[in-house]
Amino acid sequence: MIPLLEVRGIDKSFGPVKVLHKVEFAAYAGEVTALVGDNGAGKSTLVKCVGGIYPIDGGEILFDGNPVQVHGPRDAGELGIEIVYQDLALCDNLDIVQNMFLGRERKNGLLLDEDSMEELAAQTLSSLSVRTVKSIRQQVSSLSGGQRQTVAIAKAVLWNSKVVILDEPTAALGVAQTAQVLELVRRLADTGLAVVLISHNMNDVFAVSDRIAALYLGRMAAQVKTADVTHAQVVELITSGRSGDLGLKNGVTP
Amino acid sequence: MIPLLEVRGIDKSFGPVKVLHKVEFAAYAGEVTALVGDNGAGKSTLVKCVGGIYPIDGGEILFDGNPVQVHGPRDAGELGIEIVYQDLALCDNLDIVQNMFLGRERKNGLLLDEDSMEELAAQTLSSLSVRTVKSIRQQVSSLSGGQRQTVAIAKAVLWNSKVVILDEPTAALGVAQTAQVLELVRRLADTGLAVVLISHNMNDVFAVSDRIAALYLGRMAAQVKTADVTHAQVVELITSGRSGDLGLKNGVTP
Amino acid sequence: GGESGQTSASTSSSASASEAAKAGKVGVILPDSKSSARWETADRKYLEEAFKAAGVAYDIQNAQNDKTAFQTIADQMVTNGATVLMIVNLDSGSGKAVIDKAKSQGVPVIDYDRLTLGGGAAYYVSFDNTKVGTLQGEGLSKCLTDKKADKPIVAYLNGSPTDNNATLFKQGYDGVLKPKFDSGEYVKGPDQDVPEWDNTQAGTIFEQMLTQEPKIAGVLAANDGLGNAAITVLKKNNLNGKVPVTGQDATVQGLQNILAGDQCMTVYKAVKKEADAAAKLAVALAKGEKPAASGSVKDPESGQDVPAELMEPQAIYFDNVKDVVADGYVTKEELCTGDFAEKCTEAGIQ
Amino acid sequence: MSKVKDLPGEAIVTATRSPSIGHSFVAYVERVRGGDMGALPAVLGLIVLCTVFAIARPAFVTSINFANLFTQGAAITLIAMGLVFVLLLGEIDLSAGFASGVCAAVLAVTLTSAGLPWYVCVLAAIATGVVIGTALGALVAKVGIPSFVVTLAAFLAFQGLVLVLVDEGTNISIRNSVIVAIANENLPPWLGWALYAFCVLVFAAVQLLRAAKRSRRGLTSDPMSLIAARVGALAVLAGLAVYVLNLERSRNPALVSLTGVPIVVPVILVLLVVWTLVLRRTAFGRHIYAVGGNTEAARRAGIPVDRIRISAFVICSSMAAVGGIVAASRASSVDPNTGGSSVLLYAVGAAVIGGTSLFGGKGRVLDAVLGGAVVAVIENGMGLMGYGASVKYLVTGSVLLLAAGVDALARKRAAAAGLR
Amino acid sequence: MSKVKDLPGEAIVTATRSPSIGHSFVAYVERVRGGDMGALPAVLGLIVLCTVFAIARPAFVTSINFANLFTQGAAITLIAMGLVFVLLLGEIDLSAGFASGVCAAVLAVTLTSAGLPWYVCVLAAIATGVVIGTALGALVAKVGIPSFVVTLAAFLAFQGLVLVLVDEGTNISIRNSVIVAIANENLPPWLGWALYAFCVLVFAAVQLLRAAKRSRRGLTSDPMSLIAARVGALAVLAGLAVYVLNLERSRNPALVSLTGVPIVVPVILVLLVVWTLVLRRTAFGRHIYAVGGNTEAARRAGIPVDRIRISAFVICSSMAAVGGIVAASRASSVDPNTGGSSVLLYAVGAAVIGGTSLFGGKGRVLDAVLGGAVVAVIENGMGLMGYGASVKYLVTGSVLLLAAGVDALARKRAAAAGLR
Ligand SMILES: Nc1ncnc2c1ncn2[C@@H]1O[C@H](COP(=O)(O)OP(=O)(O)OP(=O)(O)O)[C@@H](O)[C@H]1O
Ligand SMILES: Nc1ncnc2c1ncn2[C@@H]1O[C@H](COP(=O)(O)OP(=O)(O)OP(=O)(O)O)[C@@H](O)[C@H]1O
Ligand SMILES: [Mg+2]
Ligand SMILES: [Mg+2]
Repeated sequence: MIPLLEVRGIDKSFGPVKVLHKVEFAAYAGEVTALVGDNGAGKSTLVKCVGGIYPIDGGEILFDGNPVQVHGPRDAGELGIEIVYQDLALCDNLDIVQNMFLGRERKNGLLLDEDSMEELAAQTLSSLSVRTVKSIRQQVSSLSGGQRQTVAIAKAVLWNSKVVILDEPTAALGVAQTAQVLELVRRLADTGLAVVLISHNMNDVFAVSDRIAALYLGRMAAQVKTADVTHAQVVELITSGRSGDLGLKNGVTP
Repeated sequence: MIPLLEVRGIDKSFGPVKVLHKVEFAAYAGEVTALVGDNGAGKSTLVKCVGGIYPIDGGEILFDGNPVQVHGPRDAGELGIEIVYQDLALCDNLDIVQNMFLGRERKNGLLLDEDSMEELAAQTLSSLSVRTVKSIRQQVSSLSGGQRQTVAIAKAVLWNSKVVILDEPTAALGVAQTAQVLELVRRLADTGLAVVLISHNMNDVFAVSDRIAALYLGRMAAQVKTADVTHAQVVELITSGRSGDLGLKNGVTP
Repeated sequence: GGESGQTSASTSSSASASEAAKAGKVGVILPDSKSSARWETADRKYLEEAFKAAGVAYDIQNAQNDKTAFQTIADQMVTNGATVLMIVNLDSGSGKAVIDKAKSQGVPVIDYDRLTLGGGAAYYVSFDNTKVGTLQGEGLSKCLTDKKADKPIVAYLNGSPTDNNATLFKQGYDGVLKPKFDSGEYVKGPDQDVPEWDNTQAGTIFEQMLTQEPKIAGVLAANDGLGNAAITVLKKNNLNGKVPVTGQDATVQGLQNILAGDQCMTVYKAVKKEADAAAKLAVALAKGEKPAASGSVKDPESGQDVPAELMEPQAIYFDNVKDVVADGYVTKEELCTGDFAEKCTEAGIQ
Repeated sequence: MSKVKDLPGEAIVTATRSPSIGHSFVAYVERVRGGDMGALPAVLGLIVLCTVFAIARPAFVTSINFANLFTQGAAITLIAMGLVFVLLLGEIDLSAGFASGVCAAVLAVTLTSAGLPWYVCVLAAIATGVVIGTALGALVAKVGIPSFVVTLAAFLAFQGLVLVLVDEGTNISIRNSVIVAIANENLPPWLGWALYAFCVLVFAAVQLLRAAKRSRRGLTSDPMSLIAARVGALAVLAGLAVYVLNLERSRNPALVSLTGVPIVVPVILVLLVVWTLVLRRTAFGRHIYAVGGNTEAARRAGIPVDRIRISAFVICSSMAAVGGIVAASRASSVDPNTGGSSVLLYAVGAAVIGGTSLFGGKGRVLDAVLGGAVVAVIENGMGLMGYGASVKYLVTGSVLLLAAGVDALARKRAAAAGLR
Repeated sequence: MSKVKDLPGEAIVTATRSPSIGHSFVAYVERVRGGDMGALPAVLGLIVLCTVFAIARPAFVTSINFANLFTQGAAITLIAMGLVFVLLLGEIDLSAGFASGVCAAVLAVTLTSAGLPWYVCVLAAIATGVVIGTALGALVAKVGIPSFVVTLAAFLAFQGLVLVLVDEGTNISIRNSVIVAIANENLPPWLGWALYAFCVLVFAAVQLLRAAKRSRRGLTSDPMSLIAARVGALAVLAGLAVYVLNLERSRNPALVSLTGVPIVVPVILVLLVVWTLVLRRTAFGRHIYAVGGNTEAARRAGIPVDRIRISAFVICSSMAAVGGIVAASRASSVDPNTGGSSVLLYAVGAAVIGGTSLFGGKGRVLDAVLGGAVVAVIENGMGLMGYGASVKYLVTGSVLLLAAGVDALARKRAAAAGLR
């Protein structure tokens, strides 16, 4: 089975600081791949490289087995990759509907079709258990932390994409909303999408993921089937980069 | 026992939207009080009212039993209230040390005492298990989500304050860092501080808190001892505002 | 203008340093290009012609009404080897600073068109600016008499409040008109300055004057541009030709307005004469001579006599527009376009 | 990719349908009290200014002065309308004033020296604006020079260009009757009324259709009574304006009749409507707000940020060209000061007074018109007061501060309530 | 409250001690390649400009021209230095130019009409600046009017004020020899050398002491070799400058001798050092950056945001006053145009070219000096070229664009690497 999204040997430095070292990673259609790692391990950087936010210094990105060039978010979008970034990237001066359809507005001839956008946005949001939003015409700047996160997630799942990457989507969410998002993640994978979930919550990771990839100080420590590992093993991989015969073989210096 | 920090009957509206309805809340010295509630329940708004970020529309704030006026963050600081806000409020254009000492720089005569600040910042950060920060002279804009959160927490615990309020401090943290922060929270309370912890993670809440206060749609549903309630009861309070004879008695409309 | 500037620059750079020092080199600083068209279109041209004819290297620059730039240009000219400076000062203070600095380097300075008060320039060549104002005042009263106006309300549209020349012009026309106001022959109407001689603002200012005082019967506009702004507003109210307007500089626009009967008069300053006189002095100085001037002017501030060449401005009405053309200051082709051909014939322009 | 997935779930968020007018009014008052003022402060400022001037100078409230106001403020307003687009991105265009000068000079030269027909010249002027905007936008977006520096350089260069075009300081008279008419002539009264009727009808139709469509879809829509009130207000106010402008305002009606709506009024109106539509109802406009609000978020949403930037500069410079044409028409001549001196500052000031933020993401084209009105009223009123130059500067500055102060204090109250 | 708690834990973050000079150099190259350019682009732009002018006009590299450069650029640079403070907050001060005019006029009036001693007059001028800054700052911070509007109003009002002070269209000559000396006289050569020695010694001492103190505490410090290199570079460059300025540059040495460092140079240097210290090494400076970077965060950290805002405006207007004094000295007169025309735009341009952001939070006082040097070199060089009015505007604009373009392209490469 070829992975839908694969990165091979990706290097990324910020000035003198090398953040990613020859990272290998793959996500398969119909599966949820969890990407885990300590704070500052490079998870968000990897995702931003895939999304075309950062140019990569070396290595390649393959989509459906073919090498592709991702020079910007537009390219990623055209491939069918949707990403919820950790720093949510919403326009504070726009309202919820406007943010959700940003860059892909529905039109009626030349003008915007506000009504149908409003309808759709309301549907999507209510499917994510948002109960406290007063109006979907509210500006994003007035939303609570969790509400913002929900909008960002709703924005990403609104489209018929092939890969959905969620960078700590449930970090700010309440109990019910978290459950809803995890359910959504599973549902998306079941409809044949490749879903990548970044999370620090091991319970969530084990609850929904099919595979787990662990980054350690910018290096991919291991990518394994969730069924093959235990909770403790993964935590060990995250904190020390190895666990038994899994993980990085040689000692690594940060 | 009089609470160190108490709010009585606080009302807060944003324009036509009423967000807090006569909220009562108390935090005791030497205890960890968890503040829980659904997304958009009003937790962050309550904290911001206490911190002087938002003016309150009605009700009063008591410190050590005496009514106090909090007109701005300065007033809160002078009372000894330290807050880690959910929207972290760091200056992206300053480095870690500069952010940690912002507003309370150490001086050497007229000039800043950079060296001692650098030393202290390094100590505090290492006590919070931050291993991947390359240099504490790094600009905050280049930090990962979890690293930013750690800086914000370190900033708040650096000072000899009497009340520490943490708004979802572990949301973006890794496994080890989360453990470290929870331990710190416990340690702070044990040294006699009143600690308020906002979190969506019930495990964390039950692990460290002495009391739990549950907000439901802007109303305080219940404030109870952690020992007296179960996991499920708290979740019920959060999602429906009541659980058995706990919680809001009359039906409430949002 | 731009290209000739470059030519002059290349003249100066092609001449080797020692050669330039022997033959001398003249630096000319013009004040701006916006208060009046003359500096870039006329003065520059005539001065260049005169210097070329005399075979003297020269460098002509424009300070664009910026005092700092004015001084910088002076510094740079001396650095570049000028042995004579000819300046049209922007104000006496900075003019004096330039003269002092030049003197300390042994470079004589000619005050061109504007006297630097207390400056102690070697020569002064100019029109009499107060006289220009006097001609405008006399012109307006002549036109009002022609129109048989009875106790006409006269509005002033003065030049830039920051321009000392505007103050001098006003002194001139006030000298003629104030007695008439005092005697009750005329009535003094609105009196406003136009910042930076800006024609667009002048339009608004005059429109508001007319709104406030609808019976304005005469407009003393300080130059042709301001006059044209007033005429545009008058036209809108169908008052053009009925309310006399003055001007200055004998621009194509002003002369055309005179031919059309919308403007009463303008003041023509024979710039060529002034330029030629100044250039003659400068060339002589550059060759190390000590030329004599025909007259002198007393500097009111220092009390010293400055050797001077003074020119007379000329009032232009419909009848003597042809004098300006004859002088070559404007060409017939420029002036007699379209509808104006007929008027030109009528005014006797060949 | 751009097909939308059908997710389950009922529409919970679009709640209460069609509230009553009383309800709407209460909601509006609540909104204003809560700080969402919209145009209210600018309008209040205008009312205060007009009252003061009307008391000080009765001539201020004459019909001729009312007509003057429009022609006097037109050029600045038009330039400000274009500037709104650049300001929305958080950029600035210092060269807009002289760009209008360059375009006006192009108009004058093609008209006079080249002798081309007027419409060709107008097109040439606007094309010049487009070229200028493209160049500025490319330097900002592609090369990455801060817009302040790019447009400061352009400010200098265009000053030189105007001088070259008008031949180092001469004035070029514009004698073409069509061009001169733009800022100096009026519509015949019947046409004014016809236009009035057309505008009111179209406005009513659009409002009704929209409400109908929304309520058909089950979305909240404005109640009939509110729509009626809105249409009524427009009809009364615009009717009053047209009526006043159609009054005889000649000083000498026997000699010449002076009535009708100045031609610039429909010009401004059409541009206002067009640009408002573009900003509010097209994807392009949405993207302008997005880039101004959060460039990074816009980029991540796949919006071609560079192209949006360049377009905004093109719009700005083209509107500057239109402003330049109107200014040239009004002065019936072009000189090297056209678009110079305080034109730019007044235009940016107009946009900012209206409520446009210099930091981007916040502003409307209507702001430029309201702010332009404030600036025009100040200039107009000050002209009537007949102060000397120095006093005039001093008083104009103070009045400007006053007008902005009303606005600021109103918004400050809002910010205190925790809203921005 | 402000005592610090002792938390356990070893200092892990302050790693490698005292790297070697080779190491430091490699790190610097890495930093530059990575995009943290610092002053490099502005310096590069300067070098390019100087080379071009030197080739086009050999007179550019004479010692007299070098001395001229300083006096020509001084006023703009001083105003730009003050503007940096306001720009750091993300505000703007359009009135700085005319504020300098007002202060210069106060100087001239007190000096001439009132006949007070020069130091009283200088104090009066600076006090005027302080008052102006307080008023502007209060209107921005307390009333909440956008700084663009406040300072636009002040721009107008001050224009009027200058006119009132210098009496409508005349000008006031300044004949006081001390004041005139500031921008027109030079230090005696020996004093130049003495100052040079003092500066180099103090610089070396500060560098060494700091390194010693840090390494005593066990924090990373610069290696000795790097410090030696830095001190050496300063000694050589400054020595060269003093040497050239001490050369005889009179065209007529028999008539008058012209040597020495212009007096404005130490004035600028002292202010540069003082303000740099304030910005970099005091809590106040830190708070300015914080407010500019994230006002809300600064407010939450208990920083008195309003007071910081007002102080920045006070500094800006006071520096404008100093600039005005220098300008008055250079022109030996004050007229209603002092501080007018393009002074403000050039000053803001200088700050921005140097690398200060208009959005706040980013910039240094040194930026203003470097940018001021770029502006002065352009003006100086253009003066030597001898172009006509229009061509000069065009070329100046293009050269400005070029200088900024070097900078922009350099930074663009950095941004592409993912850094801002
Ligand atoms: N623009 C930047 N410039 C310099 N360093 C950066 C930049 N962005 C990220 N880094 C560094 O790269 C490392 C990886 O960051 P990244 O955001 O990818 O971590 P992460 O795995 O997502 O962590 P977290 O779980 O905390 O979100 C961090 O050490 C961070 O400091
Ligand atoms: N400035 C504002 N203007 C208008 N509404 C606001 C504003 N700030 C918050 N709200 C609204 O107030 C409600 C409570 O917000 P708050 O941030 O306190 O929630 P929270 O309990 O912290 O939620 P979360 O767990 O998601 O952080 C939300 O519905 C939010 O939309
Ligand atoms: Mg991350
Ligand atoms: Mg919250």
